[in-house]
Amino acid sequence: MIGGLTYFVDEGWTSFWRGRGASILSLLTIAIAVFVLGLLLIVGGHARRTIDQWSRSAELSVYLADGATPDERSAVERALRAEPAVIGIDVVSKAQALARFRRDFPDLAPATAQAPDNPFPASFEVRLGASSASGAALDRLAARLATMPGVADVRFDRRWLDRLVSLGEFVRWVGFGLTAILVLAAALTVTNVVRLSMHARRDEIEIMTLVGAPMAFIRGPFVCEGMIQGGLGAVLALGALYAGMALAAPHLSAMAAGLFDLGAIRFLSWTAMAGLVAGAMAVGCLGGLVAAWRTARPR
Amino acid sequence: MIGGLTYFVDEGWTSFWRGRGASILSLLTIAIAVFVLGLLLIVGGHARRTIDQWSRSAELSVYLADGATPDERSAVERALRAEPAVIGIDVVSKAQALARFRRDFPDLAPATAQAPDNPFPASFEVRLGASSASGAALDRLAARLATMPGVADVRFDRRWLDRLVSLGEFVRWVGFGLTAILVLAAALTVTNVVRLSMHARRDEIEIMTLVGAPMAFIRGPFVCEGMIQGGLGAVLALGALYAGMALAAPHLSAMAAGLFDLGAIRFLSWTAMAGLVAGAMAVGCLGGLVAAWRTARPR
Amino acid sequence: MIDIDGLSRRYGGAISALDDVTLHVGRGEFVFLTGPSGAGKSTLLRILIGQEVPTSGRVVVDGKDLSALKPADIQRYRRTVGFVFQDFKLVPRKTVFENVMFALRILGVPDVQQRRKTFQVLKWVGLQHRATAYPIELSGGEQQRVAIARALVNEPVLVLADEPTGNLDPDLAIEIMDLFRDMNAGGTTVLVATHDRELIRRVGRRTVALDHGRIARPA
Amino acid sequence: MIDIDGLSRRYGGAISALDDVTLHVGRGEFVFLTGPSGAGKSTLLRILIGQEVPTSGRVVVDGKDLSALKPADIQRYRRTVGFVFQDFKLVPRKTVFENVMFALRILGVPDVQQRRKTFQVLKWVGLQHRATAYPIELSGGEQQRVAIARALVNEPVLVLADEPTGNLDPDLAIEIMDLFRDMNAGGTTVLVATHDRELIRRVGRRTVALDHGRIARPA
Ligand SMILES: Nc1ncnc2c1ncn2[C@@H]1O[C@H](COP(=O)(O)OP(=O)(O)OP(=O)(O)O)[C@@H](O)[C@H]1O
Ligand SMILES: Nc1ncnc2c1ncn2[C@@H]1O[C@H](COP(=O)(O)OP(=O)(O)OP(=O)(O)O)[C@@H](O)[C@H]1O
Ligand SMILES: [Mg+2]
Ligand SMILES: [Mg+2]
Repeated sequence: MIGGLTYFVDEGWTSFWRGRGASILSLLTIAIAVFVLGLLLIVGGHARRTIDQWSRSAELSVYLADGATPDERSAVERALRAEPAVIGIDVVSKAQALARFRRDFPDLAPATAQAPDNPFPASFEVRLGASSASGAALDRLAARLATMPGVADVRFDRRWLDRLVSLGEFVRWVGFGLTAILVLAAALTVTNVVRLSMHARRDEIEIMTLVGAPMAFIRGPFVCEGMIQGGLGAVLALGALYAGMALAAPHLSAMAAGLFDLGAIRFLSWTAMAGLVAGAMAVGCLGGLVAAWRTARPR
Repeated sequence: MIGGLTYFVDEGWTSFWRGRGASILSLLTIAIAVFVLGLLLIVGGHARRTIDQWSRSAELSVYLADGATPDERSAVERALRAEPAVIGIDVVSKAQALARFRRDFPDLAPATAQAPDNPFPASFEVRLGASSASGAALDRLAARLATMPGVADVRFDRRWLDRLVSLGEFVRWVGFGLTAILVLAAALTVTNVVRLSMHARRDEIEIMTLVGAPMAFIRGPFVCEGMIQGGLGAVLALGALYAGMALAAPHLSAMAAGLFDLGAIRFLSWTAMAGLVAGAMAVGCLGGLVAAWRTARPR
Repeated sequence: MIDIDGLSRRYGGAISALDDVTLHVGRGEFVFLTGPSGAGKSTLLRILIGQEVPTSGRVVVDGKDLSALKPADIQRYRRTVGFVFQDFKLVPRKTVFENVMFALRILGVPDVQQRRKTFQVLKWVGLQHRATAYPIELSGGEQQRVAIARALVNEPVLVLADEPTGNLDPDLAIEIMDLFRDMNAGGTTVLVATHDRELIRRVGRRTVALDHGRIARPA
Repeated sequence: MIDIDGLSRRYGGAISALDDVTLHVGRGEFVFLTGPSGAGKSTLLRILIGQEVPTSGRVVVDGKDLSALKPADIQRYRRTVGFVFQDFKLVPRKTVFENVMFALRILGVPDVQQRRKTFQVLKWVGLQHRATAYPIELSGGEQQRVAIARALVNEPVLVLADEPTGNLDPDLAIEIMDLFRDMNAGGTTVLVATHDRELIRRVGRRTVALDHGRIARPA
């Protein structure tokens, strides 16, 4: 078995190397698929992170009744902290709210001074992180908060939040769809390329068959060749992607400066890279298998 | 020449048809490239339109001084209408502003009644459409408006607007980049596939060369075959894309319901489709040319 | 060794390459198969290694009914037969040495023996100096000799040769026939299809003539 | 017609397929080229259609110095030569009829004449009934005859045939030689590489023998 494996790898490599010209082409085709896939993963990752960041600035305000007791206040605060979508809470007292109003509407400041009481309620200003469930969950949270003792009113800017959440969802779906299509495309392309290269070598396969070589002897090297092409193609693509990103990064950063707050542009994680290489090899292997099974038959 | 063309098309088609098995594979590869490209175009178009729509709800407010004359008011209005980014203007009188405040802050209503004058300014509320230039242009507009006689204050929500503009820009760039890479990928793939299929038939090419066929006679049919593959592949891809969209549309609409306001999901325009088919044929033709030139040499 | 009974092979409906052929070749025999171009010689040999299936009739080789063999068994059977193809069928991406050695490799012969034996057989056919060449770099006659070397290298129990001297000069043809005779003397059954009357005359063995798919001169 | 002067062809450095060959073939001559396997016959013929270039020496055919021809001129020159390849070189994806007609098509002969002439030549070689078959469906000898038909169909001024009867039975070989002789009688220069001493003896024309790339018996 070990001898057989060595034979397959040996023959696969020799065949790859002797047919360099055509092999490089198949390799390039796989590389392109992996490149596009990798790019998509990177862009998708950044897009999701950006949207998360933006939606983190979405706010929910809980206005407290003037007569709210400290117990009621802390019950509300506890309810807020229990909600996973809540990522930050600012406490605004009645005095702070008044000061803010005076700052925002200086013309009205005299009017508020005349008012018998401070008419502005104290509030919790809550920063929310987006998650796919948060739309409905927040609706529930808001409804629950509104009925809690000591709470005068609950407001939050659903409009932007919903948009961001749905944008995030949309990006995820589109990304998922595109990725699925690309993986399919890559698999089909590799199969096609391997089949074409087997087609180009069907004489060789026919000859080996007629001489009595066991089917595994004929197919094994082709499968190995597919894996070699897939693996090398993926490595090539990742290298090109890395180089391309390194070149494009300053430009992109300048474009996004201040707006996106992406931090450094991140390359694929090691696991993602390993996954892509392994996937490409698997696809190459599959291509080789399919091709070998369809082309190499005893009769 | 006409005879030559007929010969090329005839031979190209015959060769395509006799080699159906392998041809279908190349065709599929091209189809995949066109499919992904078309999908990207559709998604990109919708994304841009959505972002445009969202940013249409961005607002700029111009507060007027209480002593502003009708001439000053209309000067401001003219300045606003001259700005291409402005897509709608609502005029809010002092009385309307007061009524709105009373509605929003019922607790404060008595206080405003006590105030000697209506403290709220009249204003123009301006709806803005996003365009790549609008960020800087709007800054300039705001500055200019602020110095105009009769204007008390200018405010606009730069934060969201900027984000949307830059998001739009980003989507455009990423789309552009992905499209460029995909076109390159498609061209390379087609070239590879055509070269592989020529490689598979290098004997045939060698024989025709040795029998003394003019180079054009040998290369022409391959170029035609490439064009046929490209054209059929593109048509197939568009068909699949259309079918896929028709199937996915209800699902997508449900997902986006109310949020995106996409209207009906739109397929590619006829010009875009024609462009894709023509492009695929051009790529196929190019692939055939490159392949033919590199494989078919007199010696 | 070979029992052919009522064998017919039709292509489409019109073309009848073999028509009710009955032939017996005993173990250790040396038989020439002759006949004009298109008589069905190659078709008969192709059927004998399972490359083609009969339209009707029975073919038993070495006790095995070929039409009853499963794919893996056919491959195993082919490894016991040495076949010289009319169009050589050398693997273009393997060197001369690799082309010949391949026949030993698939038998699982130890590596060192593979090399020794391959080199020896290449010497028999006078091609040891071209071992590292690719088939395309060989003359027609040299390619033919590689094909012969590959057929003989694994010391098969049955050698089937289709026009093995068509590209060889008469002297070389006799030398190659001597090789076949040596193999035959060692117990190998040999069946050679050829046009070369001179060669048949000089080797002087049993001859079976085909014509239009029928046995013309049974022996 | 053919003037070869001091022609050498080396492969790598070690292998010398042709070594200082000087040969003159007059217009309308019929010459046999013979010699053992690997003597350089095919190499010489390949050089004569520009498939290979000499390492040194001069080759002039019909007044044209082959090494001075531009690619398009080589193609034009090849159209005036009929070549029978030792390995046939038929286009596998064209039928027998298309393979032969192709040689007329590239000359720009009107369509009707292409068909008439193709059919006629297929009849000469006895293959009119196989016109719609693909090369793979033919026997070795049939393929060889298609190759011969393609070489003769455009009535070339020069016919070069590399072992054109290696897969034919003696009777058919003589018939094919008669075709070549008829062409020759019409003014075509013919150069045939062959091992078949019997054939040479029966046709009885000038014979040039090569051995190890050198002319062994100049004539
Ligand atoms: N795949 C096929 N399809 C149709 N006809 C075929 C096929 N293979 C062979 N034939 C026909 O069967 C007949 C016998 O062919 P075969 O190759 O056995 O002849 P042969 O005796 O070997 O001739 P040669 O001496 O020319 O090699 C021929 O007429 C040939 O055209
Ligand atoms: N491309 C090549 N590379 C290396 N050596 C070559 C090449 N082509 C031919 N040769 C060698 O040149 C010599 C002459 O070959 P050629 O084909 O001319 O012989 P030939 O006379 O036609 O023989 P045959 O009768 O066997 O066909 C042979 O030894 C061959 O191996
Ligand atoms: Mg035969
Ligand atoms: Mg030769």
